[in-house]
Amino acid sequence: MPFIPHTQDDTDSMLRAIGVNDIDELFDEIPDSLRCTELHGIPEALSEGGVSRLMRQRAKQDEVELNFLGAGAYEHHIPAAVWELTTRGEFYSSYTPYQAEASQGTLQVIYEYQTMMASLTGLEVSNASLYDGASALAEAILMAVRVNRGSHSRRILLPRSLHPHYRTVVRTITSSQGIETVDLPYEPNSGRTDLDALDRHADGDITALIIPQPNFFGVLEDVDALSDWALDHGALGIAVVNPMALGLLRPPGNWGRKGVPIACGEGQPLGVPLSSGGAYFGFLTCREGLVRQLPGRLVGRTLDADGRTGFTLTLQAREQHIRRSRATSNICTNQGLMVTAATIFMSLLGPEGLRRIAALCHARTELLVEAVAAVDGVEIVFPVPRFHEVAIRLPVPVNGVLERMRESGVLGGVCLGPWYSDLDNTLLVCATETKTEEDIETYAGMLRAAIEASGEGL
Amino acid sequence: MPFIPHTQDDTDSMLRAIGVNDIDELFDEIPDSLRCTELHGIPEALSEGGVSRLMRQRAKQDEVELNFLGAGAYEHHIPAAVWELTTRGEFYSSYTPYQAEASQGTLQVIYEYQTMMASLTGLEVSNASLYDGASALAEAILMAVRVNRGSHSRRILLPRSLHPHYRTVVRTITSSQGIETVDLPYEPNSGRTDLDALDRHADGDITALIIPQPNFFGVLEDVDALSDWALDHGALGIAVVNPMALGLLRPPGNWGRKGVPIACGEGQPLGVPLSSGGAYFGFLTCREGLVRQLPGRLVGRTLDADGRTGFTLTLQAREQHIRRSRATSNICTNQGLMVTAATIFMSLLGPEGLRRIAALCHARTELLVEAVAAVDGVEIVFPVPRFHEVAIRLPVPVNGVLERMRESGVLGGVCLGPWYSDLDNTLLVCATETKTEEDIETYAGMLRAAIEASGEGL
Amino acid sequence: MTEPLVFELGQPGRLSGAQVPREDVEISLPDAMLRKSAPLLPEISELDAVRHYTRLSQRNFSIDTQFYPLGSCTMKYNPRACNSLAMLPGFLHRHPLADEASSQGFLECLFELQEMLASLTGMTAFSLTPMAGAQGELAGVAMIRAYHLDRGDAGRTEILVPDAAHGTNPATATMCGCTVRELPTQPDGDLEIHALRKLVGPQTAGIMLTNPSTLGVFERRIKDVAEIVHGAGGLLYYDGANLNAILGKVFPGDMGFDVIHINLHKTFSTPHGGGGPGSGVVGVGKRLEPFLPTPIVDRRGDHFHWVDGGADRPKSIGRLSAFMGNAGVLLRAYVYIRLLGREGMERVADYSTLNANYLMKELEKMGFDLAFPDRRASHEFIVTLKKQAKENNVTAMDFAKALLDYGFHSPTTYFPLLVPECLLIEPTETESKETLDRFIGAMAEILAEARVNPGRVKEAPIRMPVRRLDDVRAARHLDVRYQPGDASIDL
Amino acid sequence: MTEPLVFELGQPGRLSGAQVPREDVEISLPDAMLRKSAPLLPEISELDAVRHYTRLSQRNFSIDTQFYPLGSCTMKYNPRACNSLAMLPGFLHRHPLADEASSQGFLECLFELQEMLASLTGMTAFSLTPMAGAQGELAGVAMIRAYHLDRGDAGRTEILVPDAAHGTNPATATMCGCTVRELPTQPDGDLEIHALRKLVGPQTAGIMLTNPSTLGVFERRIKDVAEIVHGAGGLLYYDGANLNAILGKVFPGDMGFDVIHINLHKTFSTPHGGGGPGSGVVGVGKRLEPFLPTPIVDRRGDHFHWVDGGADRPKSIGRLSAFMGNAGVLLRAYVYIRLLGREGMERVADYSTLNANYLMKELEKMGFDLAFPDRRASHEFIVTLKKQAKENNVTAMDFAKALLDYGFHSPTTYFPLLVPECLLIEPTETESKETLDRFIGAMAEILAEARVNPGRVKEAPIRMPVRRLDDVRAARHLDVRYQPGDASIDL
Ligand SMILES: Cc1ncc(COP(=O)(O)O)c(C=O)c1O
Ligand SMILES: Cc1ncc(COP(=O)(O)O)c(C=O)c1O
Repeated sequence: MPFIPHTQDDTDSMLRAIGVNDIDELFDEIPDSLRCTELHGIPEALSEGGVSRLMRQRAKQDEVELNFLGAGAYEHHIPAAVWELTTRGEFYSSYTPYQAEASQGTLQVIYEYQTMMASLTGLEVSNASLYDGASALAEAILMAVRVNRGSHSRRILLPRSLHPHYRTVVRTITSSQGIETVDLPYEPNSGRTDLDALDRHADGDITALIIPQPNFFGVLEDVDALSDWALDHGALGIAVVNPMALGLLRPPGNWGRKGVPIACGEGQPLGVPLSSGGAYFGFLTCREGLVRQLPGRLVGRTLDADGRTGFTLTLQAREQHIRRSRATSNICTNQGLMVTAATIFMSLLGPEGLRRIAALCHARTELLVEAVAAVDGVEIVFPVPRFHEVAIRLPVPVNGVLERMRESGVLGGVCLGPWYSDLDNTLLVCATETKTEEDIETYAGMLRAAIEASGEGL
Repeated sequence: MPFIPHTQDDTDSMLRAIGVNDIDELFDEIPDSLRCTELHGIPEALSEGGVSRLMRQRAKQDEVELNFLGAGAYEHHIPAAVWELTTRGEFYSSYTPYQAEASQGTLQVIYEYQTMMASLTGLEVSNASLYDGASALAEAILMAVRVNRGSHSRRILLPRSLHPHYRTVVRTITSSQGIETVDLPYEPNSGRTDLDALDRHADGDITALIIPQPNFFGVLEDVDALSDWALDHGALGIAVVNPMALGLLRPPGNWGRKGVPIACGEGQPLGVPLSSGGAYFGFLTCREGLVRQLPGRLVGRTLDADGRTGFTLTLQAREQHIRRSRATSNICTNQGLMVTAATIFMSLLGPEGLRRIAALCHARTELLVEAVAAVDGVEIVFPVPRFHEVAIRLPVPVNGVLERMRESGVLGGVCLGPWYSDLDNTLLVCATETKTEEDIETYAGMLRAAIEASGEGL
Repeated sequence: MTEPLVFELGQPGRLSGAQVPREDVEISLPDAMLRKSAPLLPEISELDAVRHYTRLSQRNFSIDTQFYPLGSCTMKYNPRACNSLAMLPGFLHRHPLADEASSQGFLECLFELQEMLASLTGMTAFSLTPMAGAQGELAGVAMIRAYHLDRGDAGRTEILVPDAAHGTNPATATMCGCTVRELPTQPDGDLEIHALRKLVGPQTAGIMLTNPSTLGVFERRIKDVAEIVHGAGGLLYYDGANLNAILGKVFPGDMGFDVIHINLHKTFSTPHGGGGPGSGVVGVGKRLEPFLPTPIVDRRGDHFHWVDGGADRPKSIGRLSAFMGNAGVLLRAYVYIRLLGREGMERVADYSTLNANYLMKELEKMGFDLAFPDRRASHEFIVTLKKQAKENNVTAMDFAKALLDYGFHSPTTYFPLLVPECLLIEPTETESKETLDRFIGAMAEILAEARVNPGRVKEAPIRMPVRRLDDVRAARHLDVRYQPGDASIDL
Repeated sequence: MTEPLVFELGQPGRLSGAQVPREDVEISLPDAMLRKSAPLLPEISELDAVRHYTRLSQRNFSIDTQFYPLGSCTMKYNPRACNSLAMLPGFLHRHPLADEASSQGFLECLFELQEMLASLTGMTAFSLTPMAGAQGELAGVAMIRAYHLDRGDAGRTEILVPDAAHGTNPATATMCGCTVRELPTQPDGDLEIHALRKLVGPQTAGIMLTNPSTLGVFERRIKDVAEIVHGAGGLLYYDGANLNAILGKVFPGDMGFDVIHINLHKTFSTPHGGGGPGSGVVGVGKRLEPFLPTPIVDRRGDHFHWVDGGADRPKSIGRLSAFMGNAGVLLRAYVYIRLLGREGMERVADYSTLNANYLMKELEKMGFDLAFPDRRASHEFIVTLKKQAKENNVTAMDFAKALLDYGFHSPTTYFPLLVPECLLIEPTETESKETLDRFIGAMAEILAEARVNPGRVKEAPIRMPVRRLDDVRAARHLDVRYQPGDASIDL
């Protein structure tokens, strides 16, 4: 029996010890009328070899040659050591470190992770992870509502330049608590949040202002102006940042005159494979003074009975298993394994490695911008400083172009039209350090050919 | 600097401690005339990401859909746990367990391996591995020469039904010690070693008789007759066995009236991937009385200073690092990691698992035999009991057929012609448990089509 | 030996990984945008990183090394094949926004998983997007609220929760803007039905239940509960954390539940990873189908495609994650189900229940007090050490720590809250009788020690990398990140 | 805690792996051919197998967990990328007899590896087939013999070997049917040239040397040695075990060597795997090219192809393995070279030599006696504890065991044989100064302890899973396999 070790002898002697005749008797408290008869819909078991073959065939179907997609999930090279270590059984198959003495490995990893994330974002405290970037933002907003005692509106300014999926997730998670999200438009020429539009809220009671950096279009926002605006108007600034970009860019803790008090984002770029969208991890960091409103787990360093250093979960009174209906969040299981991977990833790269990769991502995208700008009819929608993504407008419908590129094994970009009616025929394209100069030439060449072919097709 | 941790400060302070000005000074005992100038021929370093991309491209070129090759290396499903455990750093990156106290893991694994291999072959002692099956046979022959004090001829009977590569390896390794190998022909109708031809050596002084089971053609030899012949004529019988087949077949220790005293073979089927031919591992087992002539390492169970059980390398006086020019072999580094994999593989399958897989291999090949026998013009060369390989003769030249099959991603078999002039137009084909009934139909269908196409081409 | 922090291992300026690109490009960005001081990341060699994290891993208990009878957590064996197959390159490198044409292999797995989960629970449709049990709960309660609102019934804002419930249940209700009403439990472990009758009303949005409950017993009057709640206009939410106990035996749908989440990281054996990731897929009956969170996979002929919000699902509560949840976890669960197959699914409940009842009986024979001695165990059960705490001052926590020294992870302690000094013990079906017997032996030894030498038990653990940790100090002198130059607290 | 044998964990009839095919087919083979009793293999669950082997792994020292300054063994960091890239499916599932058209990716790697190794050693051609250093030696000596025989010079049957040589050298000579003549070493670590002059003659097949030698010093008169041996008609064999020390600094070809093996598992950092596999690739100068073992990879235009024996290579000494040697090891070495590149190759000798000389000097300052105090260390050096053995009865073995308790693997002990109570210490280039300093600290502490409390040192190790093992008992009461029913030796 796969994974079940009982021999007939074992079962018999256990039944005898219990004092029943068969296993079924153990279910005798369940009303007969509830007992189901058969599992239609579950196929017969396959051996491991059989399942392996099936899964290899399925996975193979989905392989592509080159992927220029970004939009919230980024392809980076992940050092082999990261996942060889992360999937060690002792990390992979352990539970949440509630029994601290038997979980010092995981606990120390998280403590190290907290240190790295706090420093990367320029803040003081990091929790032990949330589900993903989008839900981390939702939690950050709930936290801001609890923290910002001066504001009573529960009104949150949400830039349209933020990832559209993040915007819907925020609404799904926060709306039933009476939180109102207000859209902030972006400047059509720069893709940056429109500061004039922002100023129209100057007299309103705003609980928090969300500040993405880079924003969904890859564009770098004027984070100083935005965070100072929040500071000046009694709103909490909440940064939504790409941690890879922070290898290069000024961290939220240093934005504007005083920095923003809360930062969050998607941790995937730090050593987590694209893996079809998950498991990733959300990170959330804040100023020390806000720690008691932080959602999620937190690891602290302390001493053991012999006075030796050790690590343990701390401030658990914020959490659901203690505080129940008054907890800071309902989160329990988080994304521990991804945190382990990210910690190892950052340890392997160090500050200089992270900076270089971030710089390379940026440089590659600039190269891409140059190459596609030279393609007839292609327009760079936002010609302003960016990190590693760019929105490009094509002279022909995007779907045909993408399909042609895909036939050559290249994923050419994400269509912005479905999210932004003003960005029709526009692709969001990303080139990370994994793309070589030849890849970028290949891309531009294919784009040119596909546009020409589409033009002819018209 | 990849993998080198020295900062400039480190280097400087180390040079100072040594009392030299630069690293180059450390090489000042080397005559100047010998110092080379530049490394032509080594390309510039690639980052890990760059090498990964290169290797993925290369590896991809060599992927095939279905592989019906055997001939000494066999495709089996390997449970995922085997290599996830084997490549754990503590196994993967440890040295030979000379420091026993710091190597109890590896040592216990080897002790368990020795137990399994001894039992699988029906003998008493197993060493800790040799390089591969072919070189293990060479070592077994050298051992037999040392052991068989009654024989002075150093003459070894080597059946032509043994893997041709094993035959050449034996010659490369043993010939300079004055060992003479004599070919034994096989019966043209059965592929089995010709017992009449064997009897012609009845009066000669034969040191050892090699007995393959199954033999190179997949055919099952009359191992009882062969081992009894050896027994009756003062020769040592040396079994060359496929350990997977031993899940099903009678072990060498039980062949004939008294069994053979030495068995060896290729361990690859026990959990080692095809991996282009290596690393595999050779195994060698024998009767207890012969242990002092055994080549290679051996682990023994003993007690520590507190009386607790522990494991250590033992009888090291047989080995090169102690006995030097009088050692039983020059082997030092062996195939430890593969032994670890094999031990885990056998632990996961157990006796019943191994039997079932062996039986399934056999059954699949029988199915294949049926299917190809139904193809016009195809002949089963040796219609006798076999394990999981079969020689089939085609009505057309094999190369064209193989090429056509390969174009559909199928490796159709190994040509026997280059080794056996009497087996022209003959393929050796193997179907293990990894081949489904549909795969076998696919094979037969492709074979039929390829033969027809070749026929037309003529 | 303690393991230093990774930050204590490095040297400024050390840069020795092959993964750092050699290329160091010029950056054209305005200087003001750039980071001025380097983040505090380690500067160590790849070798030192490998050593550090390998050694840290060895400072953990895990399923792969220890028996882990953690009640409510279903710490069963995580088959390694699930890991390696979910990490095949085609899945691992697939971008979440890759077009459907390049995603058919992945989508087919998800579609089949949705179908299989529906058939295992008696629900009609599933959404795979919630990223853990608690997010599944959030989705579920949000759907219940959306359903009532859709009917124009805005007054239903109360969620009933048994006092034995897991903390995520009440916490979720709050997050969904609901008020929590707690339901008392009878001494026999079943709910107090008359209390339930009193609590329901037009304000009742729904009830959240696990069955078998976190008390390790099957709620026998579940049909009555369903009738009462439905009768009052509320809906029933099934917390699937304990599904392992009844997999293939009882369909939550048949018990009357309208919505359910399943912790794939429990019943379907995806790894806990030291705290996550999980997956809290949600299933619903017909009534709630329009409200399911998106995206969902559907098929048209041979083609699998995404169903997202918008026109297709106007009533959906929306997205819960940037993409589609923890895809890798879903693939692992898919592989697990295919490996076990129909027969294997049925055996899960059989043998997890057999193991729990055996362990319960044997511990009782050894002199332990059961919280519900007259009940069958589900796949878990509760031992209460009230007597030991009173007589010898040896608490559940002391037992938990003492077990660590025997090489066993401790059972869940102090949960559920209503049983004093409790150990919630869940052996799972993948443990052998020998392991259970060794655990029983250890428990008996600790019990004996607690009588004759309670001080020794209170000293435990002594064989772990650290002794008992000072939690009060951790909270008072909050130290949640390393700051170079800080006097190490060791001094 | 000891870990039971895997055989002690099972139960007869237990069968719980998903890898065992469910299909149990009927077998048509004659009954007499079939096995009658099952082999002694474990009958355990997959979980118990995972636990057992995970726990066993934790009972090992390894590079990934400890500093491993094992002289002559070059225990440097094994980059994990080498492992994962060598195990890519296209390589891993490639059958060794796959046709060339389906093997171009693999063959290209091997071809380039042959070329790169030639360019790193100053030889003209390489064969990658030997499966470890010792098999490379066998190939080399066999080529030397074949060369002499090919010239009709059958009388050359003596191989000269320094007294400091590794055991595989003389053992190999014997396996090749040669007689070994031992060469003495001078007190300064160089060979006794006048002894060499006396030993060479028309019976000399060749000489086997490592340079730097296993004494940790560079043989300064290597040119003279070459001249003498060549002058006498013999050939020079280079044992490449110490190539790490001179990689990119000196070409063995320039020193006059005619044939060389390289231990890829040393200089090119493929893992030792608890004893293997390795790879002992052989390179030759023009003279020996026709004799190289097969197969070899060659290219014709863009197409890579095998060169096997037969007509192509009539003088080849033949095959050494069933297929083509340890392909997976070769791929790992290939990746390693590409990761390091030209600059990286040159740094190997630089920093391994720097580390060795630093360690040597610092240990000397701590009061340790060096075997060759007036010489530079190569990438390794020798400490002799003759004084400590005499004065305190604390031997090299005692130091080795004491180091284990400090978390360091011990250096090589009692090799080379001619230095009494020796520790042969090789730090490799991948260790940081901090690690070396901690090692120096541990050595100093042990030295102090050896003076004041030698008994304590002789008790070591006390922190390992076992204390010192009784090797004599192991040999006398030979127990090399588990036999069920045997009284366990624990009793
Ligand atoms: C009964 C019960 N409900 C809900 C949960 C929450 O699930 P998750 O941790 O996946 O969010 C748990 C987890 O321990 C649980 O045991
Ligand atoms: C100097 C020397 N020569 C030869 C060898 C033998 O190499 P292998 O173990 O690869 O057979 C070794 C291995 O330790 C060695 O150190």
